[in-house]
Amino acid sequence: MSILINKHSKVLIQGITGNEGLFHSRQMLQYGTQVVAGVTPGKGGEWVLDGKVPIFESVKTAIEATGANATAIFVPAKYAADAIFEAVDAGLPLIVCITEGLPIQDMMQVIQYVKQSKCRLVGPNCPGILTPGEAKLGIIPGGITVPGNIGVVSRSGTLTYEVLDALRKAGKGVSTCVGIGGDPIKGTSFIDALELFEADAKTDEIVMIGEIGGNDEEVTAEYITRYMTKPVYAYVAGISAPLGKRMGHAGAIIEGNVGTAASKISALELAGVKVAKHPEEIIELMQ
Amino acid sequence: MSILINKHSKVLIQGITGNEGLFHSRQMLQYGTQVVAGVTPGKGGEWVLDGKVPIFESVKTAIEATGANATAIFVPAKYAADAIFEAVDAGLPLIVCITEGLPIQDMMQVIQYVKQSKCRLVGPNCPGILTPGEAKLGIIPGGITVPGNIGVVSRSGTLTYEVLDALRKAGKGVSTCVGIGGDPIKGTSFIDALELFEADAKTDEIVMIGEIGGNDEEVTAEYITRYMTKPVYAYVAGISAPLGKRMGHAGAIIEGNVGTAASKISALELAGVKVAKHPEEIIELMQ
Amino acid sequence: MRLHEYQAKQIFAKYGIPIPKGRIAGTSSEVRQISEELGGNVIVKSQVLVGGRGKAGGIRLAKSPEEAEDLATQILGMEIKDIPVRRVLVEEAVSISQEIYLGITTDRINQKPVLIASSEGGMNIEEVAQSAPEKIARCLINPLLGLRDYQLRDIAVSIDLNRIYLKTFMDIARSLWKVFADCDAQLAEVNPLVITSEGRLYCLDAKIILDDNALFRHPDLADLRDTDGEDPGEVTARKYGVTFIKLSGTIGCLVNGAGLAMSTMDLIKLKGGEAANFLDIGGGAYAEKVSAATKLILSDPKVKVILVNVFGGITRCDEVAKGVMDALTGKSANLPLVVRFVGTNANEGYKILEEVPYQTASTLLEAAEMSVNLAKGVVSEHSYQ
Amino acid sequence: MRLHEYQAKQIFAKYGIPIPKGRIAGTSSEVRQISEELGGNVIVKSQVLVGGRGKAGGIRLAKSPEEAEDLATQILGMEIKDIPVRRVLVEEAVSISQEIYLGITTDRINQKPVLIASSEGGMNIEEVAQSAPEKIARCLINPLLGLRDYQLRDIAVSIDLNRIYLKTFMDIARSLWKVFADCDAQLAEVNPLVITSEGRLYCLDAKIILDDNALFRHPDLADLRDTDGEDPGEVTARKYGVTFIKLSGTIGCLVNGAGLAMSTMDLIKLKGGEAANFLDIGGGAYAEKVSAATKLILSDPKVKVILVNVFGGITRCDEVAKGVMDALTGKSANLPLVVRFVGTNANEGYKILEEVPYQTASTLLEAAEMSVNLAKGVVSEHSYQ
Repeated sequence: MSILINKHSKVLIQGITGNEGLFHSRQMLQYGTQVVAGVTPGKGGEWVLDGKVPIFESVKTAIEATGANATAIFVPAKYAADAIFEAVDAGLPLIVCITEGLPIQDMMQVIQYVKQSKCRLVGPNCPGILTPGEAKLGIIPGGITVPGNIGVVSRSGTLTYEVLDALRKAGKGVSTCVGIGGDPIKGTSFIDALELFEADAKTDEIVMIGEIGGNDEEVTAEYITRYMTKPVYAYVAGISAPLGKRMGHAGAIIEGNVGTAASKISALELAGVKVAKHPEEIIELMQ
Repeated sequence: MSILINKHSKVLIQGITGNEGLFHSRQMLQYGTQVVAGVTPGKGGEWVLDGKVPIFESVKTAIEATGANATAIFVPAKYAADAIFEAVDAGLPLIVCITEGLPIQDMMQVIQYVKQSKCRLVGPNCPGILTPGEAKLGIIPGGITVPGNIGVVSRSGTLTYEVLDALRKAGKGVSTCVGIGGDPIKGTSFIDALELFEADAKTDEIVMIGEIGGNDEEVTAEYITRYMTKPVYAYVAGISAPLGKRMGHAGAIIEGNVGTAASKISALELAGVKVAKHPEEIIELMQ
Repeated sequence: MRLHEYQAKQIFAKYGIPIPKGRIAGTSSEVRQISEELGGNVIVKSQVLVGGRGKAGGIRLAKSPEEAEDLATQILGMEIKDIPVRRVLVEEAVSISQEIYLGITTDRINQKPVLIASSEGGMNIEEVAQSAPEKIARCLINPLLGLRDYQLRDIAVSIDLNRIYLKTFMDIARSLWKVFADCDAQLAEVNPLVITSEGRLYCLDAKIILDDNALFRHPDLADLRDTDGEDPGEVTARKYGVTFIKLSGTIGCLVNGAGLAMSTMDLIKLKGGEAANFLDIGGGAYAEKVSAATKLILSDPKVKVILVNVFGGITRCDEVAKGVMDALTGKSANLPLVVRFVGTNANEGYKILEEVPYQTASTLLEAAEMSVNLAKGVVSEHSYQ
Repeated sequence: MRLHEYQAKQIFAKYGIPIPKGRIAGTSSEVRQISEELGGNVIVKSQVLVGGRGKAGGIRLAKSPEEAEDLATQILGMEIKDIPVRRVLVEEAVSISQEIYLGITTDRINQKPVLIASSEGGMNIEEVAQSAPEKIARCLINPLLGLRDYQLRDIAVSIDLNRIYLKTFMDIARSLWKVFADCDAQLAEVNPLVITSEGRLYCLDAKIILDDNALFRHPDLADLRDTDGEDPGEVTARKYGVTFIKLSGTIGCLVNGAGLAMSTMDLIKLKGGEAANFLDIGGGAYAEKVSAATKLILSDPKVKVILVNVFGGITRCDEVAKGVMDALTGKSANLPLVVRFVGTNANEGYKILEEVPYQTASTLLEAAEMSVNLAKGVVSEHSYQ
């Protein structure tokens, strides 16, 4: 088992003919993911990736033809909200938006709309989801992790890869890794992911990687105290970040006195979470 | 039993200090309805109806203070959509909008919003609901009907009173009478009401009063064929109405070839509904 | 409330929908001048609020300013379906390579706005719906979300739009949605949306119907109302807040409530007569309103009988009676009056009317029957003098 | 992106929010003239994009055109928090009877816009939230539905607004919501919204922060950007699409990914050093971008060590190496270089860098430690010439 995606997932790529979309679709396919369709308006009827993946005009027609049940969105930020609305209206159970730089008001509308649907949105501005040995939806490099019993959830991209790499080097594998993204307004929260990991038979321990900005980690700490039975380990980036500056991610900003790493770390520690001082220390804490 | 309202319903009146609101609140109270609160912004803290009903600034505060679980809206058309949104956001299970003349785009937004909530909207542009001997929410005159086992649902106002009056004169009583209103876009449909009557132990027979415009009656006929076990009698007004003219009710218009009385009558008859040629004939059909 | 083509086009233009160059004119010399400005090749279109202008000869092509002036002289003297043509729209003629239908209206069943498009533009969309339903593409619009681009792309594919026009088509459709939403329209229609032989898109004919209930939000649009095509009685009725619809029969009806008013008409027909009008005085009407309503009935020379049918609830029968009396007083008309009062203050109402002769009916059916008989000349014992 | 007060007020005025009469000026003689036009009693407000203008003496009252000119001369020569004052806003002085706070921003927790109001206007709302939280009223706005009137009435009651001002207050708040939504604002704030002793409402100070991600929809607003208060490096970085934030340390960092870049800074600090910057070259960065980014680091005279930390995925380490080499080539700087490449084309990357001396680190911690030691002067065997 795993969460969100596995080898049976039938994946659709919105924006498959863009540079990023095409490159990562190939990677997903090579990883063993069932990439069954792409959507690029105006290119319906063509095939990409050595004739393996058909392109459709719309998400709806792609689903009708291929039975796709998950999508990864690579379309430019300007059009990404529309792509999400299209996926929601087509009823896709899992929508992963890789695109970075979506306007925040677009995202607030999207979230409100998604909430009223039965779809789950992950992201935007996220590396996606990877279930080692089974499938990947997004841009997490496949080679840096192996199947195992650790669930990983993170607001970051490359920092997550560091952790996956360190886990692998320490002989530790991962059930599923979920990048929830670095935006302030996003579809899936730490809590959503923890809830899934808690219910997943394959996952025994969870690593969460937070960062400054907002109070997701604080809220998650409360949730952990009340609902989590599996051990959670954490790392929070940005302890040395200055106030009032947006640290690359749109959501990584300390505003007023909200969003400091210190606050997050102390909340998590209060909830019994072992918090590492640097990414590689997570391995030591897990021994 | 009965549907939607009964003697335990705690009723709130939005727009209680207007002429219509005040007049009908008194009527409801005199009928025995528990009118527990009124809402008129700017008049919170005052009392009306001989000091029996307190006024609040907002629906939320009224509910908190009185436990109201239904509302009748008498505010002018210009503000009525806002009043409905307020009631929905306050979580009132039953919202009856008496007001006539709401812009159709307001109503489309309202309907979309209500659908995502747990509230039921009846109306707008409707006479409301009356459960004889128990309570009334709206403007149906109390004296013209008595308790009994006939459920009545209607798109009309005074025409419904005709039918209630005729039933009473023929010694027949009513479980609940629901006026769903004469607008093209409305909260509760014939089908919604029929579903409730079908499940109501007190209701044995149903009278529905339709009119030209749209195809509610045709759609309802299909529903009756598939789901109704209780006998349904009908009358449809407007057999002599000209094409393309809005007959008083915003929804009562034959557009193209859609909405004719003939189409509705034949659909209902096909569904086994006995359709009266004039209102009083309903009584004869029921014998 | 329906707008004229030129009014709709002005609104469309404000929202960036491309329309042909042109102007409105009230005289043939103006038409000549506009035609000269536009280079001679123009179309002269009568501006009246009815369909079938083309068939009636109200839309004509001119190849020169002189011809335009001649045609305008003819058109400006016409009546189309009894409506005098007071203005014509003069526009540059464009060469059409394709005609598309694009419209937004309200879908009653789904309770949402619906965008409708078809590759068969230029025709009545209802006719296309019957003759070639597969040529029509529809998409529902979530009223809280608005029209989304992906929906427009789907629509464009459905009507086989050449992709080179996609961007412009999407811009136009987005603008049309904005018009629909901003103006509280019940219909916003471009038919045809043409693709010219030069590959440009134009709105060649425009139709906007506004929601009367929303005009309070749009005083500027409300001012555009043209009552030329309306029955004068209906115009007067609107002023008094009653609903009056002129029909062709002989029995004038005054009723409270739209459903009951329709039913009254129906029963008159059932009994072999015909109503002269539909008239709903509304709930809680006061004497003044009723008086105005009664006068509307009296102003119809075809009326032979007046039927007053009121089920008193909020509406008080005595108040209605006062209004009727007020309208009848001083009139020398000799129309029989049938009155049925039920409910609130019915007896008081009957009493007020005692100054004039009338018949009473206890049921709706009886009232209808009585009126029909009176209209047929079966004069009863009472007769109004 | 934050707008100046005068820019925000111009937008507010366009949306019907009442603002005091006034104009923007760049010279003290202009200020004198505006002051004369406004009748002498004016307020002269420095336009710089930082808080604390009042405390710094950048906002002054003048009782005559002469005084206004004098004050303007002073203010226009000032620097506030290192930012030169280039423009002042000159406005008529109003007599204040009450100050209200009114703002709309994004609520991250609820993922919705939130309207915040307080009877304690004129102060920093965060301070009010701490000192008197009961004086703050909040209401969440459904982004698909917009701000509703009933919510505004509730808010008005919560802040004890005198009912005679309700209509105007609601108009202003509705307009503020329109500004927030139409401009893709992250903050639209009127603080204070004053009630004058004559009972009129004015927006006395205005603040708008725009969502940088949405500027593509608002080219006119994007043009309003003033970079006076920004680090030149950050301005350059924006042009190249990399995120650069100037910090006060000595170790220049070049990292791919925001989280990893923060973590790199953190570990430097953990090891006793301090980063000179935060620099995220983004995913899939090409040599040109990396070169520009490296030059940003080199342009900081405080930098003693450069740390390149790249976890290759989409980003190829060789491409990064090329960019770094390009920036270093021809420079005579003598900065030690620590490089950590992991993942895609790491070895190729190391190879490209062989022309310059550098140290490699295998773990993040090691890279940080190495850089800190180098910055402290513990010179290693290789040293960059």
